[in-house]
Amino acid sequence: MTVKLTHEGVTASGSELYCLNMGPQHPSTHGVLRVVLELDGETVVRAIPVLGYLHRGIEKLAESRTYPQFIPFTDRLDYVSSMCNNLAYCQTVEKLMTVEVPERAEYIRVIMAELNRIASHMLFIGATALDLGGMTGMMYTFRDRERILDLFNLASGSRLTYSYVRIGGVMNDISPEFVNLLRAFLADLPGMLQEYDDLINGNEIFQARLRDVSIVPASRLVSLGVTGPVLRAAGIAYDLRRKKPYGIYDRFQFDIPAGTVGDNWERYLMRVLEISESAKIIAQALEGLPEGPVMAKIPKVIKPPVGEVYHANESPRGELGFHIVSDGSTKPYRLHIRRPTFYNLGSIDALCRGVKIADVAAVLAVLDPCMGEADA
Amino acid sequence: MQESASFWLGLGRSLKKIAQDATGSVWMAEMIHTLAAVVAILSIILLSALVLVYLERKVCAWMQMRLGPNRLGPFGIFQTIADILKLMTKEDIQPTLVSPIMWALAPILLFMAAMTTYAVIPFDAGVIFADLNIGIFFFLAVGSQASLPLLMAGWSSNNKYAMIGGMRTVAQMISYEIPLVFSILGVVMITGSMKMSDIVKAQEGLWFIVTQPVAFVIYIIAATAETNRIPFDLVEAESELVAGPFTEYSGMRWAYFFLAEYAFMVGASCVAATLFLGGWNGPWLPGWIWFFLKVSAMIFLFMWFRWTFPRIRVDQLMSFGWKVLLPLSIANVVLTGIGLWLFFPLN
Amino acid sequence: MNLEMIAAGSLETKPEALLNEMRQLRDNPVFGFDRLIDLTAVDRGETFELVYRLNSLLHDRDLLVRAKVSLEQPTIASVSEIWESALFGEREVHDMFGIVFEGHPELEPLLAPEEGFGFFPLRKSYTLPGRSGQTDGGNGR
Amino acid sequence: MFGFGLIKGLSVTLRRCFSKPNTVEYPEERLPVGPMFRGGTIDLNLEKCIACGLCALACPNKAIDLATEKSESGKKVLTRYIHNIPVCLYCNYCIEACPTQAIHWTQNYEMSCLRKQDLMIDCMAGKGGDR
Repeated sequence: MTVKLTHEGVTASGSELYCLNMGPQHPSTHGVLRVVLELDGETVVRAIPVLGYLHRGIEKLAESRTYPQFIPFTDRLDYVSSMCNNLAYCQTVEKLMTVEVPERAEYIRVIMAELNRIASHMLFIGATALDLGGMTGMMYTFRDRERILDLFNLASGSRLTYSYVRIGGVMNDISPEFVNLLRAFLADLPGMLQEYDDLINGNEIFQARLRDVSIVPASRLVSLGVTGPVLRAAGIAYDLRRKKPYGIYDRFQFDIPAGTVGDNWERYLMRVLEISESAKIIAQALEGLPEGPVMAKIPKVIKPPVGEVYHANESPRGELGFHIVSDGSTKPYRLHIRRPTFYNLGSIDALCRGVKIADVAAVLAVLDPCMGEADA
Repeated sequence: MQESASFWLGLGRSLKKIAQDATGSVWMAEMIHTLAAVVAILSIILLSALVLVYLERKVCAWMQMRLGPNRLGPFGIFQTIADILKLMTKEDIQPTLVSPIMWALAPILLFMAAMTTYAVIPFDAGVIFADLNIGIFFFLAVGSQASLPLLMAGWSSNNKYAMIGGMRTVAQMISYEIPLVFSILGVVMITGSMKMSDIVKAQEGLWFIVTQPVAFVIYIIAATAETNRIPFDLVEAESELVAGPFTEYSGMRWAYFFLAEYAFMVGASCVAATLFLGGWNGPWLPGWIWFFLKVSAMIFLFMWFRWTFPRIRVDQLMSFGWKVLLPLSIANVVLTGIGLWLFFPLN
Repeated sequence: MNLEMIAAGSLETKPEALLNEMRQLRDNPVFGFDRLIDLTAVDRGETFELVYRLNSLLHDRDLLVRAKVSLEQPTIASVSEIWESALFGEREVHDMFGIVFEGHPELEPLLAPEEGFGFFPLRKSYTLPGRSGQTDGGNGR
Repeated sequence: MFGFGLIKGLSVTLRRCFSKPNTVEYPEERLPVGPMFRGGTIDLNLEKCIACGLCALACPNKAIDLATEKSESGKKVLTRYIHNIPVCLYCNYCIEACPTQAIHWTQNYEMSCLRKQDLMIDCMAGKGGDR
């Protein structure tokens, strides 16, 4: 897009504004996001997000793929939480077709989605530490995230683009080895979190960098369509797992962490707290994991009835919704994806105004954008 | 330890003698002696940079549960040589709209400033290039020149990231120079001299880290800021400013900045060892080994900081420097004065 | 406005009345739809159907608002002054369908390059070209 | 107390300094790829293949280019089977679609090469799969 700047303007203090181009090639923009900053010295006056560098037209591609064939493309939306994307898409199609998913598959789906949430949040913690200059923190979280990826590899054969959740169930059953490794991981998780706490969260410099920075009133965030941990940090405990329990989420006991101030520190903290909550859910799901098939009896050729459906999941970044218009054929007539990152990035200007350049990196970090998703 | 000190001194003396015999002129011998010292210091800087780049990577890797360089040579010790070869063979790219003279001059000036500070560092008893009677003052004065080349680099690069980095340099260096000076002042007050050898000799009994612990902490913090290392590496803050003033430099020009940075770090560690850790003083081992060990410990401390802490923000940096460090260092000076007055009235 | 339809969660409105109704939906505490969750369009062949997905945090209720605009003159009022999330959503729909949102402060390409794609990808009139080097072009695969 | 967290952080990194590195020295040391591993190229068993073309149909991205012809005995036989790796999504759909389990992954994940054409793998050449 053409960025129109008002940098002829001067501030009240009489200083001249200038514009700084952050990205698309920049160490802290998490991919190919570009933010044009209008600056007064080191203070941001305006921030304009420029998207689209990773636009692949996934929504159009969907129109030429059959329903199951689109699952691998959802992997490539938000590539750090592919399981959640698979799940959201498959549940949407199932809702359209009114398929009953076997119990075991439901439990496995919950385990996978929550594991992926932990993996995504671990990446977030590491990336935030890195964006604030603490490189070592990133290494530790990536080391631990690796264990989750290994688990996924064991279950699905892939470490990043799982395509594990399928319409009507999951790709294949989990092995006892997987369950054992998962239990071992859950047992080690508090130790990992303690280490992050010691190295990253507990560090006074880290806290000072995030506390009281970019406080935006909750009403503004609501209007901006922000969802997920960023909204919850502002004090609105809106989590689709609780508000509109999809799948079998109504069977689990877990808390929705919510903030009070809504600064960067709480946005960060939401993710840390959510890791433990996800671990709780996984433990309960493992406890209740029934025996049985993992795939429903679904026709070989999936032909949903004519209709329209919207279904949203709570992905690690917010409300991930699929809107499918079916014309009764094997391919969706129109498939729209409500990408949480896309709308969250719309709030960059609101979040960045008045902060320092260094905090733009912090704001981008706590928004946790995944450009594959934002640009679709 | 006198024997070891005489080893380096003897080396110097015999060199002078050989030169005098060969040329037959005292003046020429003095020149050659001085030149040898310059070469020695230069090689110390280059060698230490060579080793430190490797060490920094290794330390970083160990702290991050990695292996670090391990491909070239045993344990990867020749990695830095490969790096230097890469840097030297790189194309010298000069961006179109830079201000060429300033741009080219900046890395050289910075390296010169870094090198000059070594003139007053006492590596061992008597082993000092110039034992000026204002030694520590000279170190501070030359060291603070570093802000100028960085600003030059930032301004002449015609890059906004570089410019912001350059401006930050000046602000940061000026803010942290003052607590740095005040922290050193306590030591100077006790010694009653700014001569480096006097300061070290004054620590023969008790290191100043014991009598001046607050000053030591302030010195460490301010020196970290002065050498632009995490948590105060705002000048080249990677996640904000890409590389700050160095953004537009590549190849050997960039290597000069890198060298200077390490030279400053070693210099700051040397001064810390001299001022607070007793310099070459120590039992059993030769003085220069003691000095080397102390400097190594200081360097490890700097590296340890770098791979543990996140970066501070620019306004926090400023307020910390002016509102915390400066009053603290002044209080330290006042307390030192009172202590001196109480225990050694007017000697 | 049709209250039963709102209670049922789906509302169809005329493009002319859109802005007014949307404002009521947000400001009237009976409705209290304070969030525009999503905004998209569907190419229905003869018309573009705009889909607004509203959510009320207050009443924990969803509403789907549809408005149809013609293919020839796809123009509709922008709701970006009511919900800020429409700023991004409308720009995306503008890129993909060429629908013009009147009153949008900067209807610049968002996902498209600066000069736009040159076509509107999500319109049904646009078919994906086949992959280069492949002979089965046409169906976009 | 201010500074306590800093010291804690320093202790963590110092402790880690002496713990075992997590690195795998890749070319010398390889991690197992896992039982379900999806990667590499398609390993085609020509004896099992009935040339039904279900794998190509299942592929979301048309990464399998397959051609058949009728043999003298009236049986369908493969004439071309090309795995187009640059567009392959590694979704496993082809493997799952195969009614006779004639295709598998080679599990060879080292596929870097200099030309794109080198990644258009003819699975019928030789003992399909290896470059």
